[in-house]
Amino acid sequence: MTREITLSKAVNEAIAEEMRRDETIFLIGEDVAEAGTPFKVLSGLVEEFGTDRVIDTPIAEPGFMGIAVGAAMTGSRPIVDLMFGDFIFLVMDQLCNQAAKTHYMSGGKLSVPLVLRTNLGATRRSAAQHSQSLHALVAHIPGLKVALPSSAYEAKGLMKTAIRDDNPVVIFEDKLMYNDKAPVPEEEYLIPFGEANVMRQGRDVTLIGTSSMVQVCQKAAEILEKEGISAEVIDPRTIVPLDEETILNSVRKTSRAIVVDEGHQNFGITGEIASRISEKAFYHLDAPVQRMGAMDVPVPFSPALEDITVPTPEGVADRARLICRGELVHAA
Amino acid sequence: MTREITLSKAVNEAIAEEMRRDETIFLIGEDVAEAGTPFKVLSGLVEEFGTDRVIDTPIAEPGFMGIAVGAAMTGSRPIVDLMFGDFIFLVMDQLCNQAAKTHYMSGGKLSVPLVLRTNLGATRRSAAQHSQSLHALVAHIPGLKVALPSSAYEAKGLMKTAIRDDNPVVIFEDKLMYNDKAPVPEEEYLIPFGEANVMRQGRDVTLIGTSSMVQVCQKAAEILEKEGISAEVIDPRTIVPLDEETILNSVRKTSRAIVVDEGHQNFGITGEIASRISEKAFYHLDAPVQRMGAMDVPVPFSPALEDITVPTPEGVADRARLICRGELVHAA
Amino acid sequence: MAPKKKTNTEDYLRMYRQMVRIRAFEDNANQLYLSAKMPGLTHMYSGQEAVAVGICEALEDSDKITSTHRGHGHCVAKGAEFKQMFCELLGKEEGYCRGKGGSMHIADQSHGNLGANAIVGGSMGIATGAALSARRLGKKDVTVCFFGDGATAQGLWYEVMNMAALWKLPVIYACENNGYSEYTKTDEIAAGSITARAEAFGIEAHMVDGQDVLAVNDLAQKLVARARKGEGPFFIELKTYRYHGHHVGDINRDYYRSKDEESEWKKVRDPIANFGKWLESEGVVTADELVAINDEIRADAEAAVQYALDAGYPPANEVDMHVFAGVDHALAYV
Amino acid sequence: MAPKKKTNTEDYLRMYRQMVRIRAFEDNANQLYLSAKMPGLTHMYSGQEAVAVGICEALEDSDKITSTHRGHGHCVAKGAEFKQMFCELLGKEEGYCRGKGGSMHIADQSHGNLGANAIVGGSMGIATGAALSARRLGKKDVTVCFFGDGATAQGLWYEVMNMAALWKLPVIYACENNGYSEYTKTDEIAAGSITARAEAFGIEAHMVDGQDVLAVNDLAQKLVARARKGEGPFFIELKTYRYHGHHVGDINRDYYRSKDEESEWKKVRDPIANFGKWLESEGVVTADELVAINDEIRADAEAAVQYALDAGYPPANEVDMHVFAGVDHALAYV
Ligand SMILES: Cc1ncc(C[n+]2csc(CCOP(=O)(O)OP(=O)(O)O)c2C)c(N)n1
Ligand SMILES: Cc1ncc(C[n+]2csc(CCOP(=O)(O)OP(=O)(O)O)c2C)c(N)n1
Ligand SMILES: [Mg+2]
Ligand SMILES: [Mg+2]
Repeated sequence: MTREITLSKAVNEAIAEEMRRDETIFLIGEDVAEAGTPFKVLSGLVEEFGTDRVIDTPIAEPGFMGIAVGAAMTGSRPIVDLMFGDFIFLVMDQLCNQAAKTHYMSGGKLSVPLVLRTNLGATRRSAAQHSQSLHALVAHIPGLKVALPSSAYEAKGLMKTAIRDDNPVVIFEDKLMYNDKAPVPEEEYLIPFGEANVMRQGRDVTLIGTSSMVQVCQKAAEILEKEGISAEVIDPRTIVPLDEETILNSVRKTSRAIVVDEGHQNFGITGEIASRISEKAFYHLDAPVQRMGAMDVPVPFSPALEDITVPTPEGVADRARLICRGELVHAA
Repeated sequence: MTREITLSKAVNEAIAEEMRRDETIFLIGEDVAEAGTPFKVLSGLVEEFGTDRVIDTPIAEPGFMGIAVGAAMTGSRPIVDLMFGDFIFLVMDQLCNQAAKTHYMSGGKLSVPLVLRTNLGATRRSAAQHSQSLHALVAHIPGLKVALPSSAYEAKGLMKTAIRDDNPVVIFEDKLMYNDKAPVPEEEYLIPFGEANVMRQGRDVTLIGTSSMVQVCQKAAEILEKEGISAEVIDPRTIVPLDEETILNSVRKTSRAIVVDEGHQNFGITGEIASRISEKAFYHLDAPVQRMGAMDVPVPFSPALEDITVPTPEGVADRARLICRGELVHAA
Repeated sequence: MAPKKKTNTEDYLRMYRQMVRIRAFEDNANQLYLSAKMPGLTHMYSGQEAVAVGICEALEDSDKITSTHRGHGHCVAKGAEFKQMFCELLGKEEGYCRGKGGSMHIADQSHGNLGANAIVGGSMGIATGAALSARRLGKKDVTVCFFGDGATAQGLWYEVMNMAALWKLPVIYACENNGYSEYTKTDEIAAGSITARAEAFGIEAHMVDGQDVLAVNDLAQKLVARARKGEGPFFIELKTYRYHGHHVGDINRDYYRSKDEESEWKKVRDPIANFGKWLESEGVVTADELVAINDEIRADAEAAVQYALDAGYPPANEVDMHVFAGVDHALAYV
Repeated sequence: MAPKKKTNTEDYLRMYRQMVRIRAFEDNANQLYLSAKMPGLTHMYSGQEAVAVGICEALEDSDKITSTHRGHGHCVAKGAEFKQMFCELLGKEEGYCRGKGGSMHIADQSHGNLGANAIVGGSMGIATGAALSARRLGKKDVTVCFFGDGATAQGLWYEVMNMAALWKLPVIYACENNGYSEYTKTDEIAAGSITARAEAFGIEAHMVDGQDVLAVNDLAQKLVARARKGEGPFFIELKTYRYHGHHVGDINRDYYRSKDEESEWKKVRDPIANFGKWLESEGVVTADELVAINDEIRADAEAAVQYALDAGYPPANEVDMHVFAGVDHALAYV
């Protein structure tokens, strides 16, 4: 049976189900227990699992990240709650020098099964240090898997897969989507990593959107449909591993692609995906692959400025129109 | 007059000259004073400038990075020495949440004129935590400039420009190149940011190499020349800002490009540059743009493994041959 | 409150006014939030006024402070104006940061406020660096680093205390211990003793009642003078209380602290009411004069709010300005 | 050295042997470097043997340790074999980490060594987490976190001490104070008192002579037993000395420490020589027996070196194995 639940509830359910299944799982982070996080995503868990498994920490991100790494190396499966994605800068050493490399450096003898759950997304008027989408940084580091759920359904299925994975997995939730509802089955399900979701079939252009940008691409596709442009929409769901085949097959069919992501455009996700398409579907392209990331500026506080830093459905539709009509091609 | 000096000496000279010119500059980091850093790059500076301007710190990277940010905001121009590029994970918060954003967040009222000098490069048998090339992470963050000197000449000119820049600049030196000599003028010179260097003219393929990979591209070009393939070699010198025009003009001429960088390939430098070329020189390309980054694995210690993780002249030449002969095109 | 000599009438009145200004600013900011006129959310300083004012009144204009997510109080106390502050809170072009920073990044370099910070503990290095810079450049400036009790958990503090102590920097670490880290009593997440942590680095540590503006100011004056002479660094733990929730949206807070506790602090230990009473009892002002001060400041604040509501947003082309100093528009540059 | 009862002959001899094994390992490693047979460089533990041995002899096999860049001593002391260690140092497939880790990442999970670490202080969280994990999973394991005096500057330590103290974790922080952080006397870069820093978090702190294996072992036994009962965490500062340079290539070190100082420590305070003398004087062994032990271990070490020199490198296709658990080859996966 499928009911509609919020993304927040989906994450909560995924964690609760897995914690019931496996005693070695515990949650650790700031205000995760009674407060259930500022976004209330974890509400109720401490009541069920106790403070031994839902652990409030001091405001010491590097510290509790390191603690999670050590716990993961010794039989536990910690889920680390990092309140804002922007704080990932604080845990980079423990995440990237320790967690990501331990399995390799030990020749496969030690492993670090942990989940780091955090968030991304701007336009919440939270300014430059609480609005970043920093998944590209993590995706660059070998040894880390990176999941980007785009709805409650994905949030639950990817979280459960992440918890069962024997590697460090970083999940970025879109903080503006916590209250968005989507159909989620009552029955247990997992979403395998590395399997993109073709959300919508189309002929003329492939829109590849991650996380918050999946909805943007869907809405752009609706706009375009009215104009007779048929857009295929793909959600990679995980960027490490990346389901290149599904993306390439789509672009080989549509001959055009736009990659849309809420991280900064430069040196980010869009360049990676666009360059793989440009290389591996070279002969199939009728137009240059388009990249639409967040503007390369720190996220401004002022609503008048913040809103223009992030791709919108209209913006994506505009770009699609241009490449479908060949207008951007001849400039290149 | 031009003499040959090592990259190490070039950095040392640049810093010494600037420190003589401007009293507000100081150096801060671990073992920078008497020891002159483990690589001996800063030898002699404490003797000239004293411990008030060449400051040995405890082993506290986040701490002295933060101190540098505050000093830069208040009239000083600190040069931070970070012993290994791998430690950048430890300073990410102070670098990316503070230094990079302060000018913007303050609406232009505060600025952070600091230089973070560190290094990159593998094949030194230093294993996974002392061998990374992490410049892509920094390049992704708006507000930071990123310089990648490829010889003693660039090291001096870019360092002097960095020190005079009113923004946070991160310079990654190639640690294997410290003892490599190159001609460096006695007279003062600066190398402006955002001006790529066309090291070698060619007709058939453009090799874009950064830092340590510039030499690799040069050697590949020599190999190719013997076989009648004429390669143009471009060193961007800074990746933020990136001299897109010089790269695009070259590719529009040669119709083929390979981007070579020592950072991990996935979600790194090569994707950014390749996707810009693919987009903006779309009609000029006779073959898919090739990317050659470091292998997407933690850097292994064993020499038997480490050497195969980094692009080599032969590897680059092989790839160039394939695209010049059209072999990779038809697969795509 | 210990009896004081009346020699300092002017100073006393300025401290009183500054505390009232902070309270008035916060009440208006809260109202802007509740009436959905403010973008995002914000953290109220109400209740902690004696800390910011007691310390900042001991500073010169050129002395520096670093501030926190709960930073309006520090900003006002260090000399900022209502108009530019409200403009900033509303994301308007005339704000201190042209609307780009907002509440959590408000900075006012003209009076030495190096900025609020949305990273807990994030400014501890900055403050220490400002002190190093002042010393190196031969300035006499002292820097005060404000942070909360929760921030003492951040490793950065220990790193910079070590360096500040080694190098005898003119920095004062001022921990506003309001008892809470967000929705958790800090006692539950802090082991041992906070003053002992500073002392372990050889830093002289003090505790003071953060609701008593004169006690705070006395101590601050002494330590600032000593820091200026090179006897720093120092640490002060100031016991205080925040009246509102962690942020303006934190309304239902029974699960982490009781209404009784809140009203006890407000009734018995309010820094403004108590100081007002003392000023009266010492004959420095009359009750009527206090009311007049309050009214005048409230009217000021409301006028500034209206000004800010009417003010313009930055134009769209500002969005890529100020990414880099010396670069007009970053998007044309990178 | 305080006189001891002779009841523990076996323990004494094992401690002596383990110290000699570390010294022999390091002498050979140094030789491999000097003869250009070792890739990269490495940090010698010689001089500090009594620390690793005194502590690890107080641990069970299932107890955990975390180690440092100067980690060979901890690895040997926690039960590792010469062959796999030398293979690791030479990047050979039979190494503990299949040659992928090398000297700075040597780990030996079979005996609870969670690994050396090339990030100074990088394992402080890991050790604390291992202790939390043991407690949560109902195991009785204690974790010892080894680190140097220089590492006490890292903020991470203060963050995890806070949590370890709050949660009473079975972790012992063991600071090997050899006086130097690379090429700098740690006194010049450490303010205040190191034990006071731990005590400020409510952690019981001890100081012990790190050259006296029995003193170290006595203290370690007591603290390990107490930590196992839930009375932890603890901190120990062990005063010791490294005989070689910071790393094998650090030959000219007059500028930061004197030859006199070095030879003083070697002559007067060598942990092996002194313990050997004591064993003789107590009648536990004869001088000849000690020589025999030494010879046997030296021969073992040399054989292991030869074995490792002859051993094979990992095949090229290993390069993208073990990036992810459960993924054969990462390049086919990402
Ligand atoms: C590095 C970091 N971690 C967590 C947060 C979220 N956060 C904001 S304020 C706060 C509590 C801070 O407590 P304290 O330092 O006592 O200041 P107070 O709010 O009491 O003034 C937390 C956890 C943050 N902004 N930055
Ligand atoms: C985070 C980090 N900073 C700096 C270094 C470089 N480094 C390696 S060992 C060392 C000195 C460590 O001193 P200490 O902790 O006393 O250990 P010892 O070498 O004396 O055993 C330094 C600075 C590093 N490896 N990691
Ligand atoms: Mg607080
Ligand atoms: Mg040491």
